[in-house]
Amino acid sequence: MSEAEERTIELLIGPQHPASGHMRLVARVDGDVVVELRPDIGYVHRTVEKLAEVKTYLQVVPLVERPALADTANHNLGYVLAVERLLGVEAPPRAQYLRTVLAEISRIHSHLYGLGILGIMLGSSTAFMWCFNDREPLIDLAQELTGARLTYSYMIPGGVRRDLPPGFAERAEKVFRYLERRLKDYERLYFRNPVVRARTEGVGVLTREDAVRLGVVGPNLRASGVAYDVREADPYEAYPDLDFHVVTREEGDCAARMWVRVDEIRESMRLVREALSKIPDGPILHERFSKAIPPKWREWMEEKRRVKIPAAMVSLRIPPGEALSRVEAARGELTFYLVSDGSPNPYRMRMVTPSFRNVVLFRHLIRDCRVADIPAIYGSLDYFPPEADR
Amino acid sequence: MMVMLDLLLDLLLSPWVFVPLVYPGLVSAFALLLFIIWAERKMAGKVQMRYGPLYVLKPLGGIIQLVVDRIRYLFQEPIVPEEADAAAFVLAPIALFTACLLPVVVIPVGPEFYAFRSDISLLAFLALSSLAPAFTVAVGWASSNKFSLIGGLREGYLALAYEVPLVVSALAGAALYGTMDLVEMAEAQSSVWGVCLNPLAALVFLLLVYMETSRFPFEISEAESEIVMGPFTEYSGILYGLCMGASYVKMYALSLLFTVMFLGAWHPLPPPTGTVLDPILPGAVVFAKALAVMLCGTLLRAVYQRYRIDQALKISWHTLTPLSLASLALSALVGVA
Amino acid sequence: MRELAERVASELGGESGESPGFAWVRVPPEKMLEAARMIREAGLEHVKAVTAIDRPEEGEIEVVYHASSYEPGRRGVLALRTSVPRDDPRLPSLVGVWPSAEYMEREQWEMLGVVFEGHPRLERLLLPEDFEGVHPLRKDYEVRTA
Amino acid sequence: MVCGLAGTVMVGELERSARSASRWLVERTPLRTLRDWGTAFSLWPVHFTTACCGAEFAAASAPRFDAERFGFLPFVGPRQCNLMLIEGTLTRKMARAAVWVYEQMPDPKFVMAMGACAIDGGIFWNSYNIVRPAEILPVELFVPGCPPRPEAVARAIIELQKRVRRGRW
Repeated sequence: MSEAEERTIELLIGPQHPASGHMRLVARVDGDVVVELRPDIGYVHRTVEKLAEVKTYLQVVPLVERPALADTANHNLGYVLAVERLLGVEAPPRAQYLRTVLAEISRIHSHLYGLGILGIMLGSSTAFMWCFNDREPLIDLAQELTGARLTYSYMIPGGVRRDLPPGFAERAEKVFRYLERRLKDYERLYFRNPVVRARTEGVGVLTREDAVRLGVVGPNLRASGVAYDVREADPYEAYPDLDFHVVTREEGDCAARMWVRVDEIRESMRLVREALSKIPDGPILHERFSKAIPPKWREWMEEKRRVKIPAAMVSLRIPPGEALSRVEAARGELTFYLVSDGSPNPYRMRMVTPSFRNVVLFRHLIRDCRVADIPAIYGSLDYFPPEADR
Repeated sequence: MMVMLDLLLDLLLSPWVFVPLVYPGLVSAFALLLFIIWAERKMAGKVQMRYGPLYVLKPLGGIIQLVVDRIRYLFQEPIVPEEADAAAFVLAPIALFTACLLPVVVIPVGPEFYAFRSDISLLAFLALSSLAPAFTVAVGWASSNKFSLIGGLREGYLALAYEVPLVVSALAGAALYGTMDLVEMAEAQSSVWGVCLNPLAALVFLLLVYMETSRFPFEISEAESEIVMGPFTEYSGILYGLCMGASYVKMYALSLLFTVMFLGAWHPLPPPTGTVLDPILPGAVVFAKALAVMLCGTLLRAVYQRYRIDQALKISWHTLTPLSLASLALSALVGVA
Repeated sequence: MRELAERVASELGGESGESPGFAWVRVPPEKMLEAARMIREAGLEHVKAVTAIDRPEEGEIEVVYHASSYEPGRRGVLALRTSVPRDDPRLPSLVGVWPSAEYMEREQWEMLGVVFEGHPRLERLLLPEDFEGVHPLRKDYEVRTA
Repeated sequence: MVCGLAGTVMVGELERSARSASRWLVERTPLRTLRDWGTAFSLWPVHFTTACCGAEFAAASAPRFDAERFGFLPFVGPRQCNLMLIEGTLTRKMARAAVWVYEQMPDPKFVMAMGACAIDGGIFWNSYNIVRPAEILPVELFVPGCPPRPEAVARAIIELQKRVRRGRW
C-alpha cells in the first residue's frame, strides 16, 4: 500500500444511503477530500432491450415508459416516433398538439421531481416537500387528460388514445398561475437561500469543452453554455409552429444546472399555454388505423372522444428497415434506434436514455472535492438510476 | 411514620435534591424531550403545508407521538455489532447524555433557591458543557463504522470551532454585570435585560448554541445526506433514543443559560402566592423563556439547508470569533458607563 | 450528412445510404478508426448511441455508431456501421476518438460480447457477477415467453 | 427500561435468566399491547428505494398524501427503522443489498412489497435479472399497482398498523 493509499479510506455510498439513489458510489476519500469516485450502476437493470424483442410493437409502449417513471410521456413519445418513422406514417395535427401538451406537462413535473431530490440532498426537507407538493396539481392535469398518474401510455403509433376533456385549458391556466406564484416563494426559501448558494455555486463545474467532449445531454449540457435542445435542433411533433427558445447558462456549476431547470419550467408552461390556444380540430388517429375500425365502433369513438385500438395495430407487422428518433426528454436527449424484420416483434430496439449518457459525469465531476459535495453534485445532475440502467 | 414523610418531603423540596432531580434537571429534561421533538415535527409540517404526526391522538394533534416513538425504542432489540467495542459502545451514549445534562445543575431556579452557587458558577457551566463533544467522538469511534468515525471526527472539528467563541461571548455577557455568579447576574437584570445592554454577545451566543447542538444550518456531525446518521449510525433501540435526546438536552441546558444571562432570568418576578411552590415560580418564567428560545431553534430545521464543514468552520473562525471579541469590548464599554 | 457519408464511403471504399432519421456509411472493421477520425474532423464530436445487432443467419454482429454534433448546422446524425464475425467479434475501440462512447461500448461488450480492443475500462457494468461469459442480448439466449 | 439493556452487558447465567425474565414480562398482555400500540404508530421505513416505484413512495410522504400523519417517517439508517418497503422490481444485485439491509434492522421488523413488479415481476416478469421479494424476504403486505397510487400506500400502512396492533406478527 503506497503512502497515499495508506491515508485514504474507501467509502461505499451504497444502494441504501440517502445520497446515492439506486446505485453505489465507491468513493476514495482522504480526510474530507474525495480523491476519486467510481459509480457502480446496474442495480435496477431490468433488461428492457431484451424484453422488447419478445413483445409486439404495441406491447413495447408500456415497457418503454417504466424505466423513467418521473418522465414517462417523453419516453413514450420517442418510441412512438421511431415506429412511425419505420411505418412512414405521420400522426394527425391535433394528435401532435396533444402529444406536445402532455410531453411538456410531464417535463414540468419531472423537473420539480429533480429539484425536490436536489433539495433533500442539500439537507432541506422543506424544499423536497414543496417540490413534491407542487408536482401534484400537474399530475392531476395529466390524470385528467390520460387517466393515469404517472404511467400514461397515452401515445400509440399513429395518434393518441384520448381527446382533450372540455375545460382543460382553463384548469391548466389555473395550475400554471398557482405554480408561477409558488416559484416566487421558492426563490426566497430555496434557490436564493444563502446556504444553498454557498453549497452549489462554484461546485462541480463542467466546462463547455468537457460537456461537448463527454457527450453530456439535457439541462446539464445547457448549463455549461451549449445551446443544444432537440426540440429546436430537430423539431418533432408540434414544436416547429410553437416559438421556442433554448434556455442556457454559462457557469456550468450546480447552481446553473438548478437554474436551467427552473427556467425550463417557465418555458414549458408558456409552451403548453400556446399549444392549448393554437390546437387545431380533426381526428386524433391516423386514417390508416382508423379505417380498420368497424363502423359501429367508429361512432362510439366520436361520441366518447376516445380511441378503440384496432386489431390491425395490435398485430402490426413492419417491413424490414431501421429508424432513429431523437426526443428531448426532461433529463436530456433520448435516442431510439429501431430495427424491424417484418415479424410482429422488433428485431432490435436500442434505447439510449439521457441518464445513461450522463453517467460519465460522476467520474469526471466528483474529483478532489469535499465529501459534502457528493450529494450536492449528485442532486444537481438529476440522475435517475432506473432510467440509466434500463 | 408521619415524621418520616415530612422529612422525605422536606428533603425532596430542598434545593439540593429538587434542582438536579425535578426542575431544571432530569424530569423536566425528559418531559421537554417528548414535547420539543413533537413541536419540531409539527412546525416543520406546518411550514411544509402538511399535518405532521396526527393520528396517534387525533384531538390533540398527535402530541404523544414522541411517547410512542420512545416506547418503540424501548422494545426494539438493541443491536451491538461484533466488531464494535461492546463496553464503549453501550456506555458512551449514556456518558454523552449525562454530560449534556450535567451543566443544568448550575442554573439557579429562584433568587434564593439554587443548588450550586459560587462566584464562578458561569465557568463551572461552560466547563461541564464542553465535556459532551469528547463523548460524541467516543461514540463515533466505538461503533467501528466508517461513517460514524467521520461523524465523530467532524464533531471534534466543530467542538474546537464553537467552544472558543462561546466562552468569549459568555464572558462578554458576564462582564456586563461585573460578576460570574449566575444568581447575581439574574438579580442585576431586574431593570433592563442583558440583551438590550449587549445585543452582539447575545446574537453570537445564540448562533453558537445552534452550532454546538448541530441545529439546522450547521447540522454537520450527523449530516443525513452525507454520512448517514453521523456518530449514531450503528445505534438502535433505547441507545439511539439517548443519543438523539442528547443534542436536544444540550440545547435545553444552553438555552437555560442564555435565558439567565441575556433574557433577564426571572424578571418580571411573578407575585408570591404564599404556598409551598413559592420559591419555584421564578423557575417557571425561566423555563418558559428557554422554551421559546428552543422552539425558534428547532424551527430552523424547516428553513435552512446544511453547510459544508469547511464553510461552517470558516464562519465560526472568521466571523464569530472576532464578533465575540468585539462584543467583549462592547460590554466593557457598557459596563463602565 | 448525406454528402459526408458519400465522401467517407468513396475514400475508404465502403458504401453509404439513407434511412429515416439518419444517413449511414458502411466500412470494413479494419478501417473503422480511420473513418471515425475523418468523421471527427468533419465536426461530429460526440456519439449518440453505440448499437451491436446480432444477426445469427449471416453469422455476424453488426456494430453501429451514431455520431452527431451540438454545433448548429451540423446537427444531423451520421451512422458509422461495420460487421464483425459472430464467433470472434473483435473491433478497435473508438473511445480515443469519441470519449462519449466509453460506457456504451462497455455495455455492448457485456451484452453481446463484442470485444473493443484498447478500451480503457472494459469491465462489468450492468449485469451481476454470475453472468460470466453469457451474453444475454444474443439471439440464442432464450427468454421465457409463457 | 431494564429489559432493553439486559441482553448486552451482563455475563453468563445472569444474562440468560434476565433475558427469559424480560421475555416473560413483555409477553404479559398489558405490556404486550403497549408494545404493539407503540410499534404500530411509529413505523419508520428505511430509505432504500429499490426501483422506480420510489417516486410514488415519495409522493405518499409528500404533503398531499402525508404519510407522517400515521407516524410513518421515512428514516435514513436501517438500525433505527422497523419497516422495509420493497418499492418495485428487485433485481439480483439489489436483492443482495435488500437482504443485507433486512438483516441490519433491529428485531420487530416488517417488510412490505409495493408495486406489481414486487408481487410477481409485473411488466418485467420474463426478465432474466429479476427476483421475487417473497422468495428472499418474509413479506407481510403486497400493494398492487404499477406504480401503486399514494392512497394505496396509505391504505397499506393502515392495514399494517391494524395487524401490528392486533399483535399478529
